[in-house]
Amino acid sequence: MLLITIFGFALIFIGIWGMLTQKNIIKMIIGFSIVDTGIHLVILSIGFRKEGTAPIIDATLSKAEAVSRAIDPIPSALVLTAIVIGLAVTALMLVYAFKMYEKKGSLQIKDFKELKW
Amino acid sequence: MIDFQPVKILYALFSIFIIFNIGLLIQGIVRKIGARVGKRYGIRFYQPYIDLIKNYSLRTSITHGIMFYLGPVFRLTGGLGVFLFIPIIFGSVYFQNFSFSGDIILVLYFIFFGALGMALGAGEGGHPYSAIGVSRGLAQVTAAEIPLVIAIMGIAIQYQTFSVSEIVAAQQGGIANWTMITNPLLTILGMVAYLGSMMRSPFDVVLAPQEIPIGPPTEYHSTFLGILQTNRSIFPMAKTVLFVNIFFGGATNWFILIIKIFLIYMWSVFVAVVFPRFRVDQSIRWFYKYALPLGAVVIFITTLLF
Amino acid sequence: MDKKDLKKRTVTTPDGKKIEVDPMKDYFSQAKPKIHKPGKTVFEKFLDWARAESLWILGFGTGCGAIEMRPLMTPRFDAFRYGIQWRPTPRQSNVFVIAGYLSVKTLKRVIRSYEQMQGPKYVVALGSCTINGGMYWDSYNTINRLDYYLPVDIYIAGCMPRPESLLAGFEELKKLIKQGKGEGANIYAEKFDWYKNNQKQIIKDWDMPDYNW
Amino acid sequence: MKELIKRLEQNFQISNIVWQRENEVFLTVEKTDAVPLITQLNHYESFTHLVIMTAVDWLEAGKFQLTYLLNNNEIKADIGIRVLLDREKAEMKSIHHLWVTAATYQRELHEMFGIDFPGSPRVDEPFILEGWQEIPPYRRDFDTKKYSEKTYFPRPGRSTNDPQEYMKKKLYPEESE
Amino acid sequence: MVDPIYIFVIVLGLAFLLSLFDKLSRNLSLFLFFLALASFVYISGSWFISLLSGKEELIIFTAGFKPPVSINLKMGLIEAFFTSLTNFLGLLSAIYLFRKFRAEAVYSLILYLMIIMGINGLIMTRDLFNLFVFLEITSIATYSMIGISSDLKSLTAGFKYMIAGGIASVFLLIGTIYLYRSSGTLNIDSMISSVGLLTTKTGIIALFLVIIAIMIELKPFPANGWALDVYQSVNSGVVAIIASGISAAMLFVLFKLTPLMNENLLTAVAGIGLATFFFSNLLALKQENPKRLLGYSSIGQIGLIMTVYVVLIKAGFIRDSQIVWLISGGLFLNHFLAKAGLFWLAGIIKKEKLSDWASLRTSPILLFAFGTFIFALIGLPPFPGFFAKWQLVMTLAAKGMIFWIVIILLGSFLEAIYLLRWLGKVLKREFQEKFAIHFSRILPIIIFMLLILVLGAYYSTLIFAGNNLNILYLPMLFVFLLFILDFLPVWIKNTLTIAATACYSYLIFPQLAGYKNIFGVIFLIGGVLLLIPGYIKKGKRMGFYPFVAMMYAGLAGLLISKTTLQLFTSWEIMTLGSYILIIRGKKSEPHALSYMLFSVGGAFAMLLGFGLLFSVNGNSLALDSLANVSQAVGTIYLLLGLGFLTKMASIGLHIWLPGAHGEAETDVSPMVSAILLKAGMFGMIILMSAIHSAKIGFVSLPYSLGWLGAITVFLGNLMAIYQEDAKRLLAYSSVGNLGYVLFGLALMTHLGWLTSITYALNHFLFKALLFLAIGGVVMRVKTKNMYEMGGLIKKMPLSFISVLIGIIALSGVPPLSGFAGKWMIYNVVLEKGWYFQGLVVIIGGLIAFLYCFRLIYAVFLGQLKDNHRQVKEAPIALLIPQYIMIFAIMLFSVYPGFILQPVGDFLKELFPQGALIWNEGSAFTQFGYWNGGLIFMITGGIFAIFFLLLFFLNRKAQKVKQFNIVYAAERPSRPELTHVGYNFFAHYKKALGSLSQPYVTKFWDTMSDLFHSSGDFVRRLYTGNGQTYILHILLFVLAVYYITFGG
Repeated sequence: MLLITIFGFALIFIGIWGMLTQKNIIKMIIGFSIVDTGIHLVILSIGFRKEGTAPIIDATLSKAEAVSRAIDPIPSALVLTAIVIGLAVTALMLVYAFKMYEKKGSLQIKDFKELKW
Repeated sequence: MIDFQPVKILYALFSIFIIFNIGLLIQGIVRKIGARVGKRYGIRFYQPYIDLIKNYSLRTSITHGIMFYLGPVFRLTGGLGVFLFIPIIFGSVYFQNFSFSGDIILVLYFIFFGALGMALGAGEGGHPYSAIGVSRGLAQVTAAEIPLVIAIMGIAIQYQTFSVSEIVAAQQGGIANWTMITNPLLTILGMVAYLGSMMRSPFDVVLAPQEIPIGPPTEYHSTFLGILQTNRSIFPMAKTVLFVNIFFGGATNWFILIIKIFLIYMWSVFVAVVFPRFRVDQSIRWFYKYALPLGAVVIFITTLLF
Repeated sequence: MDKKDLKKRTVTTPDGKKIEVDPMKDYFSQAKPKIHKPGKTVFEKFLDWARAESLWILGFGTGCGAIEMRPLMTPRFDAFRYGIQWRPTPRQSNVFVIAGYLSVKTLKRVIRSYEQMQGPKYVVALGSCTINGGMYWDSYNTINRLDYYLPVDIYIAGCMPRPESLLAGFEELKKLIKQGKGEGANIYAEKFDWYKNNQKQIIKDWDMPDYNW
Repeated sequence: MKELIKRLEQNFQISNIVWQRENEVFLTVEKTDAVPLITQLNHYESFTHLVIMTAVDWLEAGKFQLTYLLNNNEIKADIGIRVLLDREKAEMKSIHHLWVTAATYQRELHEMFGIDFPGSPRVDEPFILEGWQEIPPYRRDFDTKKYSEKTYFPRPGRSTNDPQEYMKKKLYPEESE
Repeated sequence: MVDPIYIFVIVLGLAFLLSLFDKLSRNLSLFLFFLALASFVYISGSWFISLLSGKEELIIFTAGFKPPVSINLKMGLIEAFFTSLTNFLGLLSAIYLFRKFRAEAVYSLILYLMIIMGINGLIMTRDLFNLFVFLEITSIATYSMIGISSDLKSLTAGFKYMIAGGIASVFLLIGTIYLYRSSGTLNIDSMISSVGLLTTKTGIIALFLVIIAIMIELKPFPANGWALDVYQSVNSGVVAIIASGISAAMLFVLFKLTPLMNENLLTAVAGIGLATFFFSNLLALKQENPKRLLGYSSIGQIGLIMTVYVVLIKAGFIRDSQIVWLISGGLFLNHFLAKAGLFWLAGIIKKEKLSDWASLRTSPILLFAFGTFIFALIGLPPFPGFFAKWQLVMTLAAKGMIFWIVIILLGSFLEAIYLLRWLGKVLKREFQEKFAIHFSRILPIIIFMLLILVLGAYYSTLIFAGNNLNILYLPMLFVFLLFILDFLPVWIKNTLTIAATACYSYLIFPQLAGYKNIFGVIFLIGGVLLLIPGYIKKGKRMGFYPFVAMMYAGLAGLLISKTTLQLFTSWEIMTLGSYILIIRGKKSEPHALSYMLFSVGGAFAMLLGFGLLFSVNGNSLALDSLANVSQAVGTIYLLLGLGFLTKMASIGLHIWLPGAHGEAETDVSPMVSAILLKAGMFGMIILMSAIHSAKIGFVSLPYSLGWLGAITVFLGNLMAIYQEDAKRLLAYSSVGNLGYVLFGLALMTHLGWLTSITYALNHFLFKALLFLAIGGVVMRVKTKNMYEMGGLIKKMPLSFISVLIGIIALSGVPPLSGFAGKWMIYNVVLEKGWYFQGLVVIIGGLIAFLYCFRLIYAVFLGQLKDNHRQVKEAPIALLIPQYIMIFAIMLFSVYPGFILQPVGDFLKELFPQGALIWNEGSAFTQFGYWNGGLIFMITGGIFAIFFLLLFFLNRKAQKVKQFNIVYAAERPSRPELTHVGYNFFAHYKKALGSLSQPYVTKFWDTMSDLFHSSGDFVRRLYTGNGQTYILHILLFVLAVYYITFGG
């Protein structure tokens, strides 16, 4: 599924672009989420098979057919894990943003430069 | 060469006696000559003897401490030592002194023995002028030794030996064999070094009687001064004998030796009356700037020739 | 030369101890001069001859008479031929030529220099000023009689004496020495208290040890 | 030069102007005016050289006359400034800040006349009289002969002659009778 | 044997249970927490031990399937080792954080367990996606752990960390999925076996992305600004885990993936590592914050380990062969232990400036630990880093990879600069407040310190395998003993050390032959002599004796070493000991630093030289092989020469010496000057006896060394005359004297060597004598400036005699022993024909008179100062060795043949031509002759006669005091105004003008400035803005991609 792959990559680039250009921490986190989503799409597109069927071996899908007909189940499984992890990371980032705002009263990334050199 | 017998001490004492008298007389005569050149009558030629006796005969003296004693002793030991390590008369059994105990390098370094000791004694005096004098003196001596060292190096290259006796032996057989003729540049260098070591103008800022009342020995008097004066009559003679030996063919008897000593000594006198005094940094720089390059040239030429 | 340098002072040693330094005692010898009796032998005569023939003058121009000493070195007078020469330091000189008037301030320096010379030593006083004050006889600051303060061997009168008279004076001095009469140093030691008394009487701010070795 | 004096007169009270020569003049000023005047001469009129600083004891008038002699090398002129001080507790402002050498003059004046210059360097230290205990010797009420006779062991037998009389007697004995 | 899967089980179980139990009691939850951690250690440790003893490795399958379908974990030997290490670290760090855990919410316990579990997982997993999961578990737990803190700085740092980690995981995920697409599996082992499938473009890029993601986690330069912030701000216990634990795990991940990488990728990884190593250390130069400094150092070390490992593989070594294990394992362990320890220390000190760490001195044990970690990081023996570095250089050199060695050594040198500067500050700076010490915080540090020492010992046995080295270990054992006995008073320790040194010399003297005997005398007997002054010290003198013993151990080791390894180890041990001795001086900090930097630099040059030697000589470590080098002769000799000359302080490399020797303590100065310098000479002798006709280009090495020696004599002596500080004067004089020695050696003739070796002995005698005597004076008058002294002859006559004898011997005036050297120099110059060099040497020798006089005059003669009027003579413990040395000098003066003959006999083996001919006490060369005894008698005779005469004539002389001098009719006012001492030879300076300028110092200053300012310039890269860091990472990835695959 080339289209989805391309779409996924486009999202990744948009996300990274957002992370690089947006000065607001919240917006950067949003950028990160977009990247995450893009990746998930890419992963899914890898395992996808046009007109394939769910990889559940039962009466409709025999073991022998599975290789040729079923979509690859592993990427789907991976995506599940990745989504969970992405969720955790995004949540954590937001917590950080919250705490940083509490401390400094600002959400501008360039205001947090105490540590350098 | 190592044949030390007690009788040699007697010979040595005899030659010390002779050189001591030569030294005093030459001092007197040179001053007399200097006076006559200036249309003065001048001192009596035996005046140095009287001065010496007078200084030994003074009744009182003071001492600043043990090194104050040792200073003149070091000085005279240095002077006598230099003399004693040089063979005096070529071919004579009697006047070889103790030259069998070391070669020309021993002589070269023994020159410092007195200088260092004198400096210590003067330092013990606690007089600032002594210290200034010593500072100048040592600085100038080390600079003036440069041409001397180079000259001795050149001599050694030329004759392939450090032994004074052998150097003299190589120069026997007529004036044409003297270093003066065979290696004139080297001799010039040597004579420059001679000027530097004689404490005469232009290199006499060490003493500077009007500025730092005669420098290092400013506190010395009476017997101490007597010993220093004794050294003044032996030490320059010893150095002159060394120059006679290495540049001017040595001497086969006392008469020739005295003539040569006198002539060489007069060289420093001539220069002294012509040139005014250098400041000490000027004289150091003079030795580094002129004598050192000259020395390099001499060494170069000597290695080419011999 | 500040006077306060002579006062006692407290200094801290490297170990942090406080010690007192008394410059007068600690830095200057307090010894008195001793009498050195001349021998009575022929040898002493010989030594006296040598001393007479080798007069080393301290080059200290105390007064205007110093100007008359200079010509002695020139070819015209040439004092060197008599065994006379000048030395730059008192330690090495035997003859102190007091060349004319002495103010109190100079006298102090003269005494110090005289005492630093080694015996036998001789004093030659030039000019009327040293004899009776000369033209400064009523000055508030010039001494009148040198022999109250130092043992004078020879006076040479005149105001000023010419170099010729100086030479004559030195010849007289030589005679005295050869006769064994040049014992000024011993006289000074013998009558030390008297001399000191006189000196201290006019040098009001006496700031040196009794004898400057 | 005349204009200079006029200029000075505008600012200072100058009492007695004595013209020694065309280019040498002595002015007498008040004690308070002296130092400002000298300062002006030094700073603005190029009198850069302090030739001498000396004093005269007018015993009868009860005054010391202090004279500063200044020289201007550009116009080759000298100005003497005279100041009269009371003899009792004589005191004057120091000018060592203008010329370092003035300190030495002032030290000498302090020693010889007893004029005080507060603030002048080393002014209290003895200059040529070490250990002097009498009144300053240049004061005219100091009897130097008496002091000398008392102090310096005069040699007896000394006779004094007036040089004029003495030489007359010696060279022309017949006329002197 | 417990299945390692239980580690995960325990954590997952406890994660829920802990918060429940915490409701019951905090102590209970803490107990469970530590129990869990201990059980991890037990599980991994027991696996490690059993695997070591040959048990088969374990593959753990999950979910009942076999790979590649399921995830599998592996517990092999290496995995067991790594998990044991990290679990142990986890346990210790938890102990370290005990107080924090007790105070904070229970979540931090859980998060901590999660981190440890993640690390375990990272190490054990064999599945790529699982790797990602474990990475994220570790990371998220770490982020949260950081986020618990309410400190703004750590929050900021944590956020930057998250962003960077997030981007890394993006790459990892994309890479993983495409790898899966290319190879059809997520199992690493399957991928390795089907590595051919990865040659497609997609496969390569996917692999690249995975690798680059892991690289980013390893903080490569310049994409590592976020990591530095984390290191700087986050709690030390946690940072220890991040820097040592997580880094270890990531390194292991990289290690797992290496079989997948092709040549290009390997090169890229090695290059990145190398750049990281070099630049981190360069950038750290100007760093003032200790934790950030440690951060730079950590990043650098990780880079180094990465490079080394990959380079070794590139060089064709099997991945887990013993040599790779030895080298990268050694470096890794070194870093792992030391860095964790240092971060823990940072948490105890809690100071933001390096110089504030001086308060560490209040706790000797922590100070010792600090020193241990610093020296371990620099790579000095006896720490694992040293042996690993040695083996690395040898191995790489054998493979001809010189470029890598050079950069690695350069980077290590930069690292040494800032670490040593830090150590210097800790040892010397003032400090205000103490810090609180808690047992729980110290325990982990001490354990790691002990561990690193034990590992050092273990590594030494590995590297030294095959050599019988009991005699080398003996002194180190004694050093260790002294460390333990350091609480005893000085006199006991001093006596012990003297006894031990004496016994040891008795042990090894039979093994020495030829010139080594002379050095034995200098190093050991001299050592015993110079220990005697130690009795002047009161109290305990902590930290002195172990290092003295270490220095002597090193020196003794030099004497008996037969291989380059032994030589180098001894050399470094000596350097380490002497560094601590030197830095003990009051104002020694900068001088000790420059001493050590020159030493380290020199040692690295030597190391490279030995490496080359090893490679060209058929992998032989024997020292004798130095004599028959087949290729790269010039380079090898030059490098070794550079190393030895540094210790010998030849001109150009001398600037450390004056300060180091001048500022050292009274009894240390003679040790380092009279003894330690000879170590350099010893090295030069070894080198020069190997060189007979080596040529570099068209300039022969000995010829240039000859000129170097000559100029050293001249300039060293010239600079000595301008010194105001008595000890510095002596120090510069040592520079000049060692120039003589070098000149003599460079002559490569019998007489030249004879001159050199006897001069060395002589120099030992008179320089020790002078330093002791002057040291005694300095001790009494408490100043080193000569113009502040004066007239001390009246107060310290015995010291005066010492100095008098010393300077006469030094200046070479007959009749004392120094003249022998001068006489031989003339003869040998004439013999060799090196007239011009000879002249420079001789003129330099003349200048020596100036400072000799100044030394004795300004100190002992002239005017005694007010405050020195009650000074006492130097203590007897200082005088005894002085008079022993005077006796030796006299003996040598009267019987010069006593030393000259045996040394000459030995030298005949090397140089049969041109030996001295002896005849009844006279020595003859082809040019001249000389009889020391006779000269002594004659001079002594004349001297005695005149002295008695003068004494008799002046028996009645009046003794006067110091102001009774002729002062132009005035009197002196104060002694300090009457003593001419300051700028004594001003006219000489004026006369020589530009020759007296300190060009060398300027040169090195400029070099140092260059490095520091470039480091300072480059580090502006780290702006502190999180967004910039993202940009760094992206650019880094792009750049690496283009460099690796050529666009």
